[in-house]
Amino acid sequence: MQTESLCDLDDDLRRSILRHMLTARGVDEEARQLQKQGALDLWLSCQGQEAAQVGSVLAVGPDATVFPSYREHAVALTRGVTAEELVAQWAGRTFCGWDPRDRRFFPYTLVLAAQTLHAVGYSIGRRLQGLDDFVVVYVGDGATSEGDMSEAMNLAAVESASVLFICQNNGWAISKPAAEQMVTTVAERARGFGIESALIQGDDPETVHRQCVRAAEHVRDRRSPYLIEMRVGRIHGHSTSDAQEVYRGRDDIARTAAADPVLAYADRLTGLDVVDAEWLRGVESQVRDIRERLMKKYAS
Amino acid sequence: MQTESLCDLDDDLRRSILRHMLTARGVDEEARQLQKQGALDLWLSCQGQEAAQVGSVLAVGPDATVFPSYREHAVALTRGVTAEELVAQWAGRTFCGWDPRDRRFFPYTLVLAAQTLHAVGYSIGRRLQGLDDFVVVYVGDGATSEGDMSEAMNLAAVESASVLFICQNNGWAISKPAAEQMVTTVAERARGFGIESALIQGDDPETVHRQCVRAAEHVRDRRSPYLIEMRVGRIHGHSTSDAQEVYRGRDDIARTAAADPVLAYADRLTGLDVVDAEWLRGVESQVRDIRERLMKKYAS
Amino acid sequence: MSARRQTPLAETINATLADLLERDPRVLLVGEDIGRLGGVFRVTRGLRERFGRERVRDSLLAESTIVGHAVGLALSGLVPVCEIQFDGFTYPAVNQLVTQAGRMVNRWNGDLRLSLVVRIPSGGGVRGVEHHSESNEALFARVPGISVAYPSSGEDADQILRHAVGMGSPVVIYEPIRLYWRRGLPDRLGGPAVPPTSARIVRRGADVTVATFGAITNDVLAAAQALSPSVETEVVDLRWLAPIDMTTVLESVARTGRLLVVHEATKDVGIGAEVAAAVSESGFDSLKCAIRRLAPERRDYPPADFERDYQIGVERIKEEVLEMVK
Amino acid sequence: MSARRQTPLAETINATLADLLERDPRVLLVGEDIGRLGGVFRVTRGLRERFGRERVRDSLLAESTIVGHAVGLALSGLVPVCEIQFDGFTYPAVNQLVTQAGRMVNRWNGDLRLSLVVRIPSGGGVRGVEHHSESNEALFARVPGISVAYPSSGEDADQILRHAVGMGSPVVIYEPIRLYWRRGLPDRLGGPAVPPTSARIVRRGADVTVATFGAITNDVLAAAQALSPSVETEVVDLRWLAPIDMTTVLESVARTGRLLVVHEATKDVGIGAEVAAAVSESGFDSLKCAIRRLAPERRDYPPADFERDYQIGVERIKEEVLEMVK
Ligand SMILES: Cc1ncc(C[n+]2csc(CCOP(=O)(O)OP(=O)(O)O)c2C)c(N)n1
Ligand SMILES: Cc1ncc(C[n+]2csc(CCOP(=O)(O)OP(=O)(O)O)c2C)c(N)n1
Ligand SMILES: [Mg+2]
Ligand SMILES: [Mg+2]
Repeated sequence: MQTESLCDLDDDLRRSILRHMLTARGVDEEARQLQKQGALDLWLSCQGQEAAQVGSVLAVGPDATVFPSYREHAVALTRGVTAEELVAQWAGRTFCGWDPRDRRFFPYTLVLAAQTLHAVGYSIGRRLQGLDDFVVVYVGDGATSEGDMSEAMNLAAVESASVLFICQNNGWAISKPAAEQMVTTVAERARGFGIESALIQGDDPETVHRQCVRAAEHVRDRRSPYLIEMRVGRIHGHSTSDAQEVYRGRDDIARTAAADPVLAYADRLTGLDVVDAEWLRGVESQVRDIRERLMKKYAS
Repeated sequence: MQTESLCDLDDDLRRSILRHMLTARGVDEEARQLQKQGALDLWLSCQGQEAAQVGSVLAVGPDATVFPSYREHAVALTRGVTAEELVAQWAGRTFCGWDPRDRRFFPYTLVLAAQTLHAVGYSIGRRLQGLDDFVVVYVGDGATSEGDMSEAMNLAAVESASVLFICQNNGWAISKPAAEQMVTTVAERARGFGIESALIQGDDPETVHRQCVRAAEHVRDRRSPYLIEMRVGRIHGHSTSDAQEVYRGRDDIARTAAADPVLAYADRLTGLDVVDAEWLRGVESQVRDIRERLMKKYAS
Repeated sequence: MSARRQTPLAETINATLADLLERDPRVLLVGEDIGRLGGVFRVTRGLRERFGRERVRDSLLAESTIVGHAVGLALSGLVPVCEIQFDGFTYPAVNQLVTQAGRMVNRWNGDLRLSLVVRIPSGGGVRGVEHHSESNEALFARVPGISVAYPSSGEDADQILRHAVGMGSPVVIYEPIRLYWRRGLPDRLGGPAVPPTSARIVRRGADVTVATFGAITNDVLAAAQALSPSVETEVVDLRWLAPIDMTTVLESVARTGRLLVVHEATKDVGIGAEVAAAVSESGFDSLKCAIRRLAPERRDYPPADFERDYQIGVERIKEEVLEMVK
Repeated sequence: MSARRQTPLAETINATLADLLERDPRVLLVGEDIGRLGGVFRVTRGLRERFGRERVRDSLLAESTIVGHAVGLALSGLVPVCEIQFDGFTYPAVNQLVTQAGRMVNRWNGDLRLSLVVRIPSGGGVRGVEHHSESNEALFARVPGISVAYPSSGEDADQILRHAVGMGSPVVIYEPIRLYWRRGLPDRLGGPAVPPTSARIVRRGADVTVATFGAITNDVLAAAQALSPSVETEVVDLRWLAPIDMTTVLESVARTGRLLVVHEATKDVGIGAEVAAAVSESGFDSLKCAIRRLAPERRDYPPADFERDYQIGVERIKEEVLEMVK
């Protein structure tokens, strides 16, 4: 497992990362509220995965086309999908609330791992047309058991496709622990197919950013795939319909909540004087506005 | 790649191996003839793969249940499936000409890689019932690209199922070279899933036997899966409907024919005085009888 | 609409599964999240605690694995009862079901019992997100080696499950999600169907036959009740979609002279097509008017906000019946 | 039976594919063994040599990969024309076709053109081994987002392929294996269908309408010819199975008053069910007698030695038509 000391990110970027993390957290909180009030049918929280999501999507830059799974809300928001656009799907209004082309952020795919093959095909298709072929695809730990994931890794390896696979291993596929889903790691599995890979902790956005910058360089320079597996925490249940207390230990739930990457990063940047109370209040007020707009649109 | 010097097989076993290889070759030749005459609709020759097949099936012993793909004719015959039973399917008379339970050799599966999941499930089911759970499953190089193969490896690893995967890599999936089907080896891929593995040359039945004995011991002792990838040659086209000259180099075809494992082993045992001309004539005459019975049953 | 206080469907299925596990050591359950969690619909709750993790197995997240390895379990002599989490996630398992499970007995020249049941929660009406409201029963109904059932009540689910585990060939059972925990469903006529593979006349009536199945059966019953006594509707709950008990349907149409088929899946090449075609072939002379099918037109199940337009409601069933007796 | 010396179906498709590759740089072919080998039926032979391995792509041996990555190719603006090697090997691709390709345009709120064609050699009658003689067109015909065609002649295959690549939504095209290299097929009426998605009346007759498609169309034509002039059969080649051009069928039945549907796939919940049901709904008043379906009963396609009993031959078609006009 690779981790590194903090060194190379400038403070603007750090503040940007934190702002996106706080925004995602706020939107996620609001969505959970809205679901409780019956305004949304379902919500799959991304809480605990903000560092992994914001760090990775900022690292790959705005040009990479992103094929998400369905929990990449922080990626979506960072890419400019508005909160209203994001939750439209969970309010039962549409299958995709945003313009996928415009944001280079494609629709959520609810059939697990199906998007991995689309991503590889898209990259091959772009390369064949002489266009930028760098593609990022997100997948969960549980979804890697589906045949499509293995097929996509093999295809990417054989075609040397410019695809960065990002597996957010949050330790659970609904109630199934990742350790019972596989005996190795997704990163090792990728190497078995001939894809270079790294396994990292996904709770520090700077580590994530750095590793993803490097991974993206690998993909772009060598025009070959790469897989990053990020260990993240799932703070809430699988979805708002899921009571994780049924199958998950209290301690584990408490430990995950305590290791909240958003709070940790806010504390860290405060301690480093990269942000101060005023800056935080500013972001808080922006987030409050976003939440209010969201509530107004959906709670009515 | 692991190979070893000849040391531990006794001469009876060696003769038995050679006899089975010669029998398989004779039946395969006869089947090709019958197909030319229109008595069979199709034949998928196993010529070039006899060492791998006979060596492996003798190594795992008669109790292991075998889930074949569709080209394991030498395995079938060695397990006691008669030539007539074997070709019935290719004459369009049945989907399976033998008694699968009796021979512990299950029906051929023509949908690629589907049998890998059956094999793992069967082993798990036997273990749950407290029965001998050692299972062998054969698969081709091309078939490993199907999602089912990866799913089966992951399942076997997670359940620590007593399954020996045997991949006969004959270099081709119809017209697609194995090198374009994957960038690593099947053996490496297995390790990515947490399955120990070996890549060996499949042209010497004694190497095969030795490695498979060891692999079977691993499976039985540790009650965990193992994968052996065997490099073999495909002497003829994919099937009698396939003209391999269209896509395969003359040299490669000639080289494969020249490296015939059956001739090589007969020569070797002759050179070592393990067999002599009389013994060979005896086997030849037995094979002639088998071919005649086969011809009589199908050519009429 | 009369309504008894029934045991909800999910509870009945849970009890039936428990009883099957209890009586037959060969039975085991396999599916995503069915153990620790008790299933996303809580249909299997408590079973892992009671029967252990070996017999109530939280499977890997891979539907081809679930069915594919269940074929192996069945070959070894066990009786796996699999669960697919939602109808919309059945497709990765289609290859193993259609080309393997469904053909295995035949491949063994009939000398094999392959007892394998796949339970699939199905249907919409619960504001599901994409893929969570599907009805793909027609997909398997056309496959010769697979039997398909779609019970609409606890009593039927119980009978069908018990029968299915003993059939020696694969059975896919669809379970209507929106009935899992509903109480107060309309009353039905009579007791369990005889034989267990037959359709069931759940309401008698002389004017029109409505053949239906699944959750919508209750809407048909509600419509029938509302139309009575001016129009008396006979309601046939098909229960089995492959093979279909056409005898019961044809006998009913012989009495009423009119046939309406109602289902939740889209109309094209659906179960309604089969029933209508079979009656137009074998019951033509008893028909007083054109057969009708009432089912969603050819389009994807929409986002939840639009599912009311998509779903066939009680009103549309009433209108359709009234049109037919006009 | 009259017989011109026609270009075999496989050659026509080869020429059409070549022309499509020639005219439109976005078109590319993907499939197992289609390049080096030219396909197991030699339908794509010479195309790799002519257009290069980037445009005539020997895919990995994985059907989910073929269709799944083709969805990505199509999203990138290309027009992939995939080949599945045999109908029986379609199932691993069902998930990508049904839940992905078929729903993608809708998922993008209609703001997407997803041009993706899947060619599937289909049907029996050539003594194929297990899985090599299937006919699973009904599987996709019921899926809203997928169009399904089943041409039975070179002319139709050409027209349908050209139309399919421009539809902006996925199309599955079944190709009858046993016609690939056959010459001397019965003559047909008229020229290409207008519009390209319509059915085609390939023989005129006043007594009975036979709706059919695929290789068996030629058997129907042969039967019709043999029965003439005592019975005059009108033959409708459906050509498209989803959506079905029911207008042409209904107009024909309005003239003849009798409908027989013939197909090679098993009868249950098949295309014949849909056609029969639709006519029993909308053409009831013009029917002089019961509708009939002629198709194999619910059982697996058998080993080659038994396929004659399974296949519907010219004789059985004649008998069935004669029964109807009795
Ligand atoms: C093919 C398929 N099977 C089952 C499901 C139901 N399902 C939705 S999410 C989920 C768990 C996914 O776990 P993981 O991939 O780890 O992602 P996470 O939810 O933890 O982000 C399951 C089983 C599905 N959506 N698709
Ligand atoms: C699912 C599936 N797809 C395609 C085919 C057609 N097919 C039969 S054999 C074959 C090549 C298999 O190659 P490999 O696995 O290497 O085995 P080999 O024939 O070389 O022994 C193909 C493509 C099939 N049988 N099943
Ligand atoms: Mg997870
Ligand atoms: Mg091979």
